[in-house]
Amino acid sequence: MRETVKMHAFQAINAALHEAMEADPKVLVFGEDIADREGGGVTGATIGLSTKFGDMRVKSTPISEQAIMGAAIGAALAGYKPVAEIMLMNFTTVCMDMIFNHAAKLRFMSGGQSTVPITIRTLTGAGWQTAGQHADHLEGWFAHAAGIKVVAPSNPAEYKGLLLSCIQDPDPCIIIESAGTLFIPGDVPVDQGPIPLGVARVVQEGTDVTIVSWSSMVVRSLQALPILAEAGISVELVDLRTVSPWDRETVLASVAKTGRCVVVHEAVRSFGPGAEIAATVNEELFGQLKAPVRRLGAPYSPVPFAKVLEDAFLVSVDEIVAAVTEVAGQG
Amino acid sequence: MRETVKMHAFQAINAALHEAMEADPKVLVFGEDIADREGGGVTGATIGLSTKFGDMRVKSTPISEQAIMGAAIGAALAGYKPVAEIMLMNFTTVCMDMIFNHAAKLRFMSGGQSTVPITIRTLTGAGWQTAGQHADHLEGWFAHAAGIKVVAPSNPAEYKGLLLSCIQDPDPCIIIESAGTLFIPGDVPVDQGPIPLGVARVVQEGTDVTIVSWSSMVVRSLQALPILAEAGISVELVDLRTVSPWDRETVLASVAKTGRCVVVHEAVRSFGPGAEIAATVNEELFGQLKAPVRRLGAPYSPVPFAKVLEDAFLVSVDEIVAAVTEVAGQG
Amino acid sequence: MAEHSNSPVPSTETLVDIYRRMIRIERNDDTIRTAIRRGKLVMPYYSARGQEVIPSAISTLLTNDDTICTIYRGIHDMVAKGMPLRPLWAEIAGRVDGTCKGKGGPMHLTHPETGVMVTTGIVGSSMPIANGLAWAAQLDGSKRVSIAYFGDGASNIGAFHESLNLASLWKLPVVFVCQNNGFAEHTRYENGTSVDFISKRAIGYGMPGYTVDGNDPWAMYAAAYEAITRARDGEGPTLLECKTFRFLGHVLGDDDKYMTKEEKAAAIADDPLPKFRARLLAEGHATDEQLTKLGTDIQAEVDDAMAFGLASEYPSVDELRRDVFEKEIAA
Amino acid sequence: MAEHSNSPVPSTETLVDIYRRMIRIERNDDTIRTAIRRGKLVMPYYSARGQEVIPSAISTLLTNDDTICTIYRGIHDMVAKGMPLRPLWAEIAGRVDGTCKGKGGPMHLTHPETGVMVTTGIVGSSMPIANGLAWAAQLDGSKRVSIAYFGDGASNIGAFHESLNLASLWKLPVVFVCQNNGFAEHTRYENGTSVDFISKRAIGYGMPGYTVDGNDPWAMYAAAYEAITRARDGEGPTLLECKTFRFLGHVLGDDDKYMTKEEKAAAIADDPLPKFRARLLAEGHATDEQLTKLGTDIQAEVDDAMAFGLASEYPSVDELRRDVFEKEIAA
Ligand SMILES: Cc1ncc(C[n+]2csc(CCOP(=O)(O)OP(=O)(O)O)c2C)c(N)n1
Ligand SMILES: Cc1ncc(C[n+]2csc(CCOP(=O)(O)OP(=O)(O)O)c2C)c(N)n1
Ligand SMILES: [Mg+2]
Ligand SMILES: [Mg+2]
Repeated sequence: MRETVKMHAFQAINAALHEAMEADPKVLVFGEDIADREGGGVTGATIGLSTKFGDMRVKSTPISEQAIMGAAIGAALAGYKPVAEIMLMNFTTVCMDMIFNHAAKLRFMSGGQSTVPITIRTLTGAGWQTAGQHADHLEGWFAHAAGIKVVAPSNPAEYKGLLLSCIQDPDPCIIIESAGTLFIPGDVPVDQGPIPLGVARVVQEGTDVTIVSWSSMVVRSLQALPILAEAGISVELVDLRTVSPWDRETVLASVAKTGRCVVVHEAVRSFGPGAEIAATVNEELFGQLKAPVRRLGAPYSPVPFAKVLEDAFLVSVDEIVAAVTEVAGQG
Repeated sequence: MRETVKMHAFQAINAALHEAMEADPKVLVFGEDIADREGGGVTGATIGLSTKFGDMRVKSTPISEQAIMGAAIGAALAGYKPVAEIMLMNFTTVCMDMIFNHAAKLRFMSGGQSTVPITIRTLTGAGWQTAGQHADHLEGWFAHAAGIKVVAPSNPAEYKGLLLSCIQDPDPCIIIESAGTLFIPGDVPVDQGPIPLGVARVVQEGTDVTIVSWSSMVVRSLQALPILAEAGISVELVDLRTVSPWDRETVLASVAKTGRCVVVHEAVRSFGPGAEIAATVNEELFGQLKAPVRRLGAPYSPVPFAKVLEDAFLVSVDEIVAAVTEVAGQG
Repeated sequence: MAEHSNSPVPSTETLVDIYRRMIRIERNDDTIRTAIRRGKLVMPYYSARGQEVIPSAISTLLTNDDTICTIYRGIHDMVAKGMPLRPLWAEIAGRVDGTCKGKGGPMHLTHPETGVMVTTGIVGSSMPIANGLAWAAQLDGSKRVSIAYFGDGASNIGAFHESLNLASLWKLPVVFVCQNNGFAEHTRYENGTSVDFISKRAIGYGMPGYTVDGNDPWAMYAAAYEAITRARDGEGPTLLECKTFRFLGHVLGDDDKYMTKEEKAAAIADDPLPKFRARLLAEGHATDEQLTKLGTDIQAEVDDAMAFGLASEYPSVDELRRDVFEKEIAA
Repeated sequence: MAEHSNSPVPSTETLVDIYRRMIRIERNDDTIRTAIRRGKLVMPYYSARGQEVIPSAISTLLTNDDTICTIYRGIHDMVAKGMPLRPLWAEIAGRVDGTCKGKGGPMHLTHPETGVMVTTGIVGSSMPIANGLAWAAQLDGSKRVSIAYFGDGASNIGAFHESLNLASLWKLPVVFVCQNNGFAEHTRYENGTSVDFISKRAIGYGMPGYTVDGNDPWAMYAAAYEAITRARDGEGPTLLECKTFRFLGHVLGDDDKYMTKEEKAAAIADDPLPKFRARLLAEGHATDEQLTKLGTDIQAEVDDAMAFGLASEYPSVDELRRDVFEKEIAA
């Protein structure tokens, strides 16, 4: 059995950054407040890096997200592997040009002459009552943008393994650190290495219903599992891990087996990433489904402040249980 | 019969802006190069406005999209109805914070105290060999953003009617002017008034297959219709007109009748807006469909420069014909 | 203030007014912190303790028609502006009687009646919107003034630049008030900002810019008087850099490791509140009794507001469907 | 240039080198325009005719290791930098032998071998990326310099501000070269820019800034010499505002209605090319014969490049699946 250490997601991220910087002198880490002089990041994810690797490779920046992303892109063009932090996912909106028009497209627009192997680390997710401008799950936008990979881990070991892969990847990656996943300690194998991008993880095998989820909603789905098991429903839980490019094979194989599928994500449901998965499952498995593919996501609304509203905004364990139960009863 | 005038889309837009400014002194028009001193906009859509309504209500701006959107939002908060031009849709990425975090959310975040009745006019679409950074169809992003309406007309009369509605609407709207729709003259009723938002248009009734489309792909779908008719396939063509909030009733009623659906849009197919429609049709009409819902959209790639690639990037009439024909043969 | 003052030297009445606003800010801040400590309020809190003079001096020169756009660290600006405390408290408690029905929370408090138009959680984003409000004032032919509050860190983001350029070009009646507290989160001024005085940046926009002691009510009043008068007289914008200090770090609970004990102690020893009080007494503007009573009265007002806020109902979950658009979203 | 020059006064050799680069730009530009007129090329073309001196003088001070980031109006910058003309022509013709295999086109030409790293179609976006390249040079401990080319209009967008601030803070070896041709599309300088000299904006970043006659090779060389030397010596960035004029409007076909006939005529009468030629002859730096031969040789090179480009194959549609990521996308 692999030796493991219990840690939180930020410790796992911190470990991955340390290992990546140690292994490859081209890895750079920067963003607002991330150096030790500033306390090693608001979340502590970067603690110790500047002290260990020096203030040339690890830099706190001004509040200038376009300049941050530009620095990442330019350094990447010159052979570096920058890991840039955009403190919160909503702040990608002030540097979306750099990400979408440049980082994601430069390889293609240059006909393969240029590569932009950057990693964007960004925090988000409802649950902390940070309200309308600090908690959106925008993975659907990035998944719709050709040329950037979208990664959304759900537990500490996965944070470490997926972040390591993002850093090594020859293309731009955005990795989402979501509130609902961050304070649940998990066992991280001492030798936890990179986890391949684009490959889903079957968290639990089952035969009645497939749940496809990622990030914070894997956590909630896991909470739904014992309740569903008790109700006699055998659930196969697939953690997508990489939202784009997503692992169609694993999802389709699972739903081909169960005949039923519920997609659960934190993002707004309407025009959300779950629609792609639902639409694909329907296209590929038409006639083989026992029930319509269900999608659970946030209502069409900004993230609200009041706790009672924030709770209602997020897909609840109860809603997952209800949707899976309903689907299980069909067909 | 209504009297009509043949005109191009930009003339229709120009007419709508003139009428709206005439009717309501609170309507403002601004953006880069849009005043007559600068030639009335790169497309001529705003010609004559500054001369007629003066340079307080019609203003050319610096190249400062955040400042443009901020000016729109602030003026709207003070009771104006600003129509701001973001020259090309890709440039929304330099002011996405203003649009997404502010314009779309201020009503909600203020508990209804504030309204932001702005209209964003923006040009995009492949076909002009403007390559990777000037032609993206990003309606899927905006449709996923709660609090902003997304409008995408397909012919001159619709441009006029829908733009008038956007301006009158009490909420923020983004209206997309897409290359493929702009140079086909159309008959615009002399008395063309506002066309309600959120209501689709059944362009042609049919019984075998429903095509759901909008903007440039309505134009291509229209070109596919005679070919399909010749092949004996009866197509119902639905022009969505408003991508968000979309007219579920009309689409579902149509597909309930035909049992077959092809969604066609210019945007990248993957995680694109068509997925929402396909997923919803599958959910709502499960068991009633004769064939899987097909989605046609651009490949997962930035917009290419070379004509041969740009042509291949866009969904072609042939592809529409092939997809509809295939679906018609199923079930 | 009913009539506009016509002297840059504050009268006794004005001085006491400034003091009253400061005490109102301070009592409110203290009571909020106590409520958080006691678990009665749950929210991220960005105290402005130490920065009271700036908005207090400015607000004595404003009426309810004048508007402010402020930031997450902005409750002092709102209180100074005259926002009523009861709905403020209900809002930060996430209750239905809040200014925003509990949906916006402390980072998005607004109250158009008293001119509190926007509170943003996005660094820099108060400025572009303040321009729009100023443009509306200009269009209305009114003498309304628009104030944009922001921090020193915010002077490094793109929106600052675009806003100052546009305001200067269009001669907008706006005052850009930079509350320079020496830190952006945990980053010291000089590690984020490349110029010794932010006011120098005004040169790049052909705009007057001044650095003021933001803790000195006389200096603040004189500077604000000049800038606001300039704006009202149609002469255009001014940049005011107001030097101050935040006693309680970035967010409540902040460990302050990124500053020296000495500088913090020195700043607190120089607390503008007792200093101002002493000078008011010394110069005979008020008696000890008067000022003490003022404090007591205000504490009573704050206590009442807290009681009101905490007794208010929680919003119904239906609120998620309201205020997204003017028309309620279907369930 | 093999050895770095050590005088701000150009030698005869350097002057002829500048002239050769200018003629190469001009012949190339003229030939492109002819090809477009004859229908041999189809593309949006932003001629830089009139702006030849700026990149020509700068490029004599650069090696292939030094990098440039430029804009849609940037073919002159690339040609000056030494980008080979054959793949340039194949690219603008959308052919597979193009630098970018025909995928980028004229607005996204890149050629890392000669240091042409990024060509962007987004106003202002050359600057943040140039910083990243400069940071990489610093990290490498090399003396490489990064040049950011952009226009006067671009000095009003947020990315400008963030980039100059970061570059100054981090003492990056970058030179910000503003090619101030007096217009942004159809907007005159003074209608978009609030300051009389863009170079004054450098004050706001504690950075040296100079306004130079961009049509005077001696002045341009001296200014570039100082800025590039400063950058190489690790002393940080410089802002150069280089005054010039574009003879052919914003985009080919532009009607120039937004400028007076007189100012255009005056600018063209002051064409830097014949003027420079005359002075080279007058001062005895070259003979008429020499310069004429130089022109003929270069025309032959350009003609060869055109023939090569137009004879090159069109890319295969499979190219849409290549260079999106390193790994080809599945069909
Ligand atoms: C665009 C953006 N980037 C980053 C943040 C995270 N953030 C919140 S406050 C803050 C520091 C702001 O400092 P300053 O402008 O000096 O204001 P202060 O908090 O000192 O009042 C940062 C970086 C943000 N809210 N928005
Ligand atoms: C962010 C953004 N906004 C608008 C445009 C449209 N646009 C293209 S060129 C241009 C004018 C740029 O003027 P300037 O910076 O002076 O450069 P010049 O074209 O004169 O060389 C504009 C507005 C754009 N490409 N990007
Ligand atoms: Mg600060
Ligand atoms: Mg220009």
